Amino acid sequence: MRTATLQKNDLDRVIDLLSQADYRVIAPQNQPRLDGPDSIDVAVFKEIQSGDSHNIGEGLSTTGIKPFLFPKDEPLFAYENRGKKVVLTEVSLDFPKTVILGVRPCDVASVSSLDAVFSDKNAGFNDELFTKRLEKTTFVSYSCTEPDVSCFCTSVGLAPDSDKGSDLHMTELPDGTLHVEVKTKAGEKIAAVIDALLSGDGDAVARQQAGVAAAEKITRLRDSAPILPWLQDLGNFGDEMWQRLGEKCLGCGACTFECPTCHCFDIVDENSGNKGYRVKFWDSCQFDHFTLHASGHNTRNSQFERYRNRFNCKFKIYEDVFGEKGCVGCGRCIRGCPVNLDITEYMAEVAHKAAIPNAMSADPDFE
Amino acid sequence: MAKIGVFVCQCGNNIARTVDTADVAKDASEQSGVVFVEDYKFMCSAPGQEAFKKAIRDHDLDGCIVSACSPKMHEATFRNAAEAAGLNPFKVEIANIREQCSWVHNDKEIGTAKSKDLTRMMIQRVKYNRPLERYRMTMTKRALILGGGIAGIQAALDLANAGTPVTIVEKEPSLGGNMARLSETFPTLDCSQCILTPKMVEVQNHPLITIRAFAELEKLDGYIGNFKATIRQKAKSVIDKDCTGCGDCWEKCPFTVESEFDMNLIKRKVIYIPFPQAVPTVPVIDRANCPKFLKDKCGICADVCGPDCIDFTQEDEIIEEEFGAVIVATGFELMPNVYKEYGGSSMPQHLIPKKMNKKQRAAQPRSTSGRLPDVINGLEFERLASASGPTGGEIRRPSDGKKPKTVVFIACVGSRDASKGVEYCSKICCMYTAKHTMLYNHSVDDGKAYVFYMDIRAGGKGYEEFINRAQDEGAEYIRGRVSALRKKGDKILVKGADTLQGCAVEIEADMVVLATAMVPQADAIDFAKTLGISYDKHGFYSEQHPKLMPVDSSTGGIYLAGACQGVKDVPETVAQASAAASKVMQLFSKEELMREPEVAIVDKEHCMNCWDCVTVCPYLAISPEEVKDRNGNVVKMVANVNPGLCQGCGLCNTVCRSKSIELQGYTDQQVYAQITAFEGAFV
Amino acid sequence: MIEQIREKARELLESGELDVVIGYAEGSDPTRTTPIFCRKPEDTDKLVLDGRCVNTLPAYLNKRHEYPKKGWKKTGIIGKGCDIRAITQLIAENQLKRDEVYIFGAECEGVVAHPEKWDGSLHEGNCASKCSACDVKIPLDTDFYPGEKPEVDRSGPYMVSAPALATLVKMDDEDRFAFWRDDFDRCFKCYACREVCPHCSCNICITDRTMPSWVDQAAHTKGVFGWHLTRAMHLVGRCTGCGECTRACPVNIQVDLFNQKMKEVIQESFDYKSGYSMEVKPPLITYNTDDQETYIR
Amino acid sequence: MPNIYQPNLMTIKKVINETPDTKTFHLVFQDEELQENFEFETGQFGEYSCFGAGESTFCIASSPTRKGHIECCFRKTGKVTNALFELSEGDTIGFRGPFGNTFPIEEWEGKNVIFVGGGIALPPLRSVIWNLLDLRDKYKDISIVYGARSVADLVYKQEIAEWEARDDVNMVKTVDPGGETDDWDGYVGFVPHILENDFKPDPENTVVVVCGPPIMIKFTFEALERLGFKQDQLITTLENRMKCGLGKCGRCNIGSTYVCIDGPVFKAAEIDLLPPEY
Repeated sequence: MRTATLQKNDLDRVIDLLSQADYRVIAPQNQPRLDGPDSIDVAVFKEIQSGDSHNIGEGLSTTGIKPFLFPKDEPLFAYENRGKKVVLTEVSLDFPKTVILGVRPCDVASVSSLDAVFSDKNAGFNDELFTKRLEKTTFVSYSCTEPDVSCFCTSVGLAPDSDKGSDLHMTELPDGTLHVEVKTKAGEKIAAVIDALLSGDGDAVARQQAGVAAAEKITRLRDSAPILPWLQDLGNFGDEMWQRLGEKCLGCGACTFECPTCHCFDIVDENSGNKGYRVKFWDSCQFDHFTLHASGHNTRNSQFERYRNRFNCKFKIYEDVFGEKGCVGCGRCIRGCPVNLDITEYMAEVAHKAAIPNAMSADPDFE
Repeated sequence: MAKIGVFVCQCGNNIARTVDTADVAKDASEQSGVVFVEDYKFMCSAPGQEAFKKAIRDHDLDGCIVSACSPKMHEATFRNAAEAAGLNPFKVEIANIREQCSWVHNDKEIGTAKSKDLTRMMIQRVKYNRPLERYRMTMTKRALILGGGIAGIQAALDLANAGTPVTIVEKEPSLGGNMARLSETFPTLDCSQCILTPKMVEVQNHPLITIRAFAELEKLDGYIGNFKATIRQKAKSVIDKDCTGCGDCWEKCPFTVESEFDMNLIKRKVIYIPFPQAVPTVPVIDRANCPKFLKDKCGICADVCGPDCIDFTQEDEIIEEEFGAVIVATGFELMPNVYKEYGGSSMPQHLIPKKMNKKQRAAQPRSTSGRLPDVINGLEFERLASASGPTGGEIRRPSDGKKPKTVVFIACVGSRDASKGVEYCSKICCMYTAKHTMLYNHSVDDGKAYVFYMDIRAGGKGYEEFINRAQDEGAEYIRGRVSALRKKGDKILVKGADTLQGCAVEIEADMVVLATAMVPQADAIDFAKTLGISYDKHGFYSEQHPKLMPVDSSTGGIYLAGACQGVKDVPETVAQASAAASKVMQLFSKEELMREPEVAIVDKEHCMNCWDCVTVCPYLAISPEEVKDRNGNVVKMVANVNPGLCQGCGLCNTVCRSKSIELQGYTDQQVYAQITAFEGAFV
Repeated sequence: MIEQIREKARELLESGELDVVIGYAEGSDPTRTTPIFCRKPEDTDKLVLDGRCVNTLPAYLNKRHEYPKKGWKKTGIIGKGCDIRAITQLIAENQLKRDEVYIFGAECEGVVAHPEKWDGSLHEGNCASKCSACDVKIPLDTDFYPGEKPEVDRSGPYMVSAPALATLVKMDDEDRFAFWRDDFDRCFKCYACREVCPHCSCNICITDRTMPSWVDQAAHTKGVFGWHLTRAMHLVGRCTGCGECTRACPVNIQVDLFNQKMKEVIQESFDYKSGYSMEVKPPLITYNTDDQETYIR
Repeated sequence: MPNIYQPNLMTIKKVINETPDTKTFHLVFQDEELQENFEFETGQFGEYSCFGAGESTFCIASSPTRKGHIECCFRKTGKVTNALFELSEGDTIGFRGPFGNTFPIEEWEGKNVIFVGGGIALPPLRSVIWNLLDLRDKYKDISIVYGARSVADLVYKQEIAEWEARDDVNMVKTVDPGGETDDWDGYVGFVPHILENDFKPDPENTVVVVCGPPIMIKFTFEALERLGFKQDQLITTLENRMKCGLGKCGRCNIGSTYVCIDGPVFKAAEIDLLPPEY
């Protein structure tokens, strides 16, 4: 498909054109914050209007794009109790036509993982709240050129310039221009809207080199190949490392809520008088009550068991059940963990246990 | 599934005027769980109650809402009716659509909508009402009376005459209190001691009354029906049971100090009874002033004592006794003269408003003595006028014993003036000042009495007539305030204003009598804490309800009598004492004590033993409890509520972060259901 | 300093007096340290102590976490001054006994506000605001202190507040509400603020209780405000100001500003500061008939 | 396809109080067409909702051979079950399902079948028991071993009496020591103990279906294995916490096995291949 060149300072024009073409445009933006030594920069994906400043291409956003496909809370339907009768009202599935700009390769790769869970590929049950949103959403991804210390996409089969799941992929070249690759039909539509800003065929060689250069900056390099077979050996489920590495885990859900592929949710009724909504909202396998039976029995009773489940989910369950990657290597769980529980340390340990000696090279202290 | 009945009351037109009750009933009938509704003119009438009972029986209702007036009015009515019909009374709730709705709205549409909401909320709430049982507990049918003044004496006699054993604890060596100090009483001018001492003798001789004079309550544990009092019997240095009260000891005692009973106007012996008619007639040694104790000299009293009952080695005795009820009758004191313009000194420690910080409080001088000796207060005047007083009833001024020819009486000293004293009216001063002028005029034929007053408040039977009589007998009433008292030779120059005449007034008086404010005892607040009862900002003890429960304290089983609760004259004090006694009799008339079940309960599973509830409980009703496993090992500690002590105030509920303690009848589930049933709750 | 602590910790682990020593070790990045549980004497070699040691380790002593269940009779813990205040507060609240812990304390220079800001040293630009006027840099209650512990006057109020609080207080109500509404929009209720807090000690948090659900579980505006305001109120008079809730927040909401504001209120109204005494109870749980508010009597 | 989270409405036709905290509902769909065409197989479960409280998971306790209504049986333990407990005849509840796999009753044809249940775990067995009894000729001996903590905790008391009365069912009932009443005519002892020491089934041509709390399943399997049963003769249902029933919400998994999709019926041999998280 088509490749082209776009000037980086034309990104504002891109936003204008897409808005004019009736797209809801989502882009990463810096959040206003209070001054002082305790606050740090925060960037999130938000709807953007013409003229708003964005920070496309400036590091990985604090949170990903998951909320635009799988919101942190959403009503499933409304109910009203009328005496002995109940009236249900369906929610609208008419979602706005959306384009998400400046998505990092790891985030956009996570979409197919989520799709594997929520669409009818999973046991035939189609969660239309997800799939109808996905149908209406176009992803314009943006290669990483400056991966940070927590990034490890290269360990999970991705790269700073991956275009997996993308509709239109951009790569910033050293000369400051953007290399644009149209990947899908939806991407073509975007390209058509911004056609006036595109020129030439793009510099494929420079784009390739930019990707390689970025990948070289990733220091957390783990070989994830031995992980799946090791996890599949049921004997390793009781391995001592789970408890040893996991005991400092405090059981918050920061890693799961920041994770682009974590999909667990809970359902509750939120009531006001006789009316209310049944609401689906993010839940976390790290919470102690997540698997607590009404009887008081808890299938994952200790915190290390919950983290073991998370690790298994990322590297085994996702592949076994949904046939997709469970981890895209964005590193948010590492950045966000209050106690520096590092998933790549688990990966290294597993690789070590699976007797792949060179897996340890990135972490010489861990003997 | 709930089978709920909803009964909407029109309250004649009281509710129906602004609420479409039929519409409220219809709306209720459409709610899940409601199987019966009724819209009726007067639910509380006998036919209304019958219909209520019939509906419960006919429809086997398991919850009822009466949408009517405030639960304060008829909750008990309908709960009793439900009980009679076989439904647990705590499954009945009142939705207040009168005081909180029809009476405060004019618009019928709004009133009706709000009534529907209130009723719906109660319907949801009652689904979570659990049947509750009242607690039954045994009780000790003995009463403890704190204070042996006229209030304590009256309450003790009433109770003992009704067959209840009583113990009176009096901190002074004798019963009598302030009333024993008075000369005559208004408005009849009968001799105070003449009417008081027969009652004291009756107390002394009553087989059911135990007098603990020269004793103080140290601690009160327990709860209504089951109090445990720790009483300190101060060492009298005299063996009670052997003493005959012959008087040899105090007659022979060579040492004297100022007599507190006589307002320091005269001296008493160091071994003494406060006044001749004292009950008990057992003297005590004032150890702080006795040379035997100070430097081991003297000991004459022991030498002269016939029954050999002086015991210098006697020690304070701690007595623990159980009681079912307590009557607090600790009385009052007069505010000392703290006004420089009246020749007094600065404010004494305990009267300084609590708003002052520690530093400010510490800076206040402690002395209460005045600079002008012939400026005295009302009680001092009473002693001067009393036949048993220091002057044998002749009015002589303290400085030189002369009969004062001109006496100025000043009313409202410290009262009715929040900026300088207390904001309340001390109520008795108008009357006793009038009495004083009469006593003075009777004693000093050519004497002239002036009264400076703000208003005359004489709202009692025969009171106004009494004031008129005082004026007829020669007292000159000047409406106005006194601005200063100055020493002028051996006289006191009184500078004031006559606001009726609109002129300044100066009177050269021989003596000035100040009607200083009536205030609680100096240690009233500390004592309230010992008892665990509440008090107002002045230190007067608070009644449970100012109109409907005027003798109940805030704590169950503790009742109030006399001036400790607020300013009172003798007849009011006696009436309240009898009322308190009858409350105790009412309590003791039952076989067992019934406690309402609306007390806190602990969720032992979730309690995390932080003891915040223990710390916050004003009634000391919560204590740590051990939870043991099958083998008797303590596995954890949890909070435990003593239902006898718990008053259901709910403070523990608010401090419990883990939501492990809640009030029966007001559980989180009930309250939450009620709130969420309000459609506007989360808009 | 850390050498002396290592040595003492090793000695106490060797002698069996301590079952474990909780401290800090190098983290997975050069900018971070991570909590470590030293069980074997040689583990103590890994201990570090510098401006990167942000975690409030007493969170691990909270009964709510599983650690006390492990059967440790006596736990050694390395504490900064503010951490030791947290321990004191835990003891005051009966969540820990003094003889169950052995406190290693050392003079604290302050810590970095956020690991992201660590550039090899601690300086004005990256030091947490809580450290600016800290009066427990020489810690209060320690069992082991390297060298002689100097006396410090701590009679004054503890009025360290983030500059951000002043900005916030100056806003009018509407702007302030809007600020929080927008900031809370990021909150997804991961409860990191709760889990890192040494004082969130309920075994089942009010937000996890369902009968009834006082706080909506979903992370919409109502549920998020419900949680943060409840949390703030539950910490009134108890928060020892370690600021971990803000530091731990993965979406960088400064939730400790609520606690700081409450701390100021409590100090002004009741002259109370938490974590300085095991005996003095926080004012909001104390029934006091001397209360200046007459309605309570 | 309708919203997968939106339940169908059902009317409670009948409420049976089983124990002080356990109830059975008879339910029919309010949509007549759905009521007509609704199909399920024994062993499957549903998500039952009380609107305003939420959804809870229990099995369909009636047999697919008995049309007209479906039944559920639940004990009040949490928010939803407490709310459901307050409902009465004529009220509306929500139902999503059927979900999950089924008991392989065709495999059992010509065999002896033993049902072992504890406490509130009888409802899933009761579905398959009636299913088999309605196809009685296809099976050899049918035995039911049922125990509860106390006599008061036994559910389906009437049906237990019915099964006892039948001569083609071998009914064994027991209560835990201390839970018996004066007129109790069953055994006193824990289910695995009674099974191993009193009932002593012959493994030959027999399958055993065990339902109960995890600890009971564990001990019962051990007891049966001591009696000579092989793992593929032993069947149970697992009841992990669920929310969606659709394999999406992520809480019922045991390793890579989702109980809501791959279960709830498992053979002992299958369970053996799962990590010990149930």
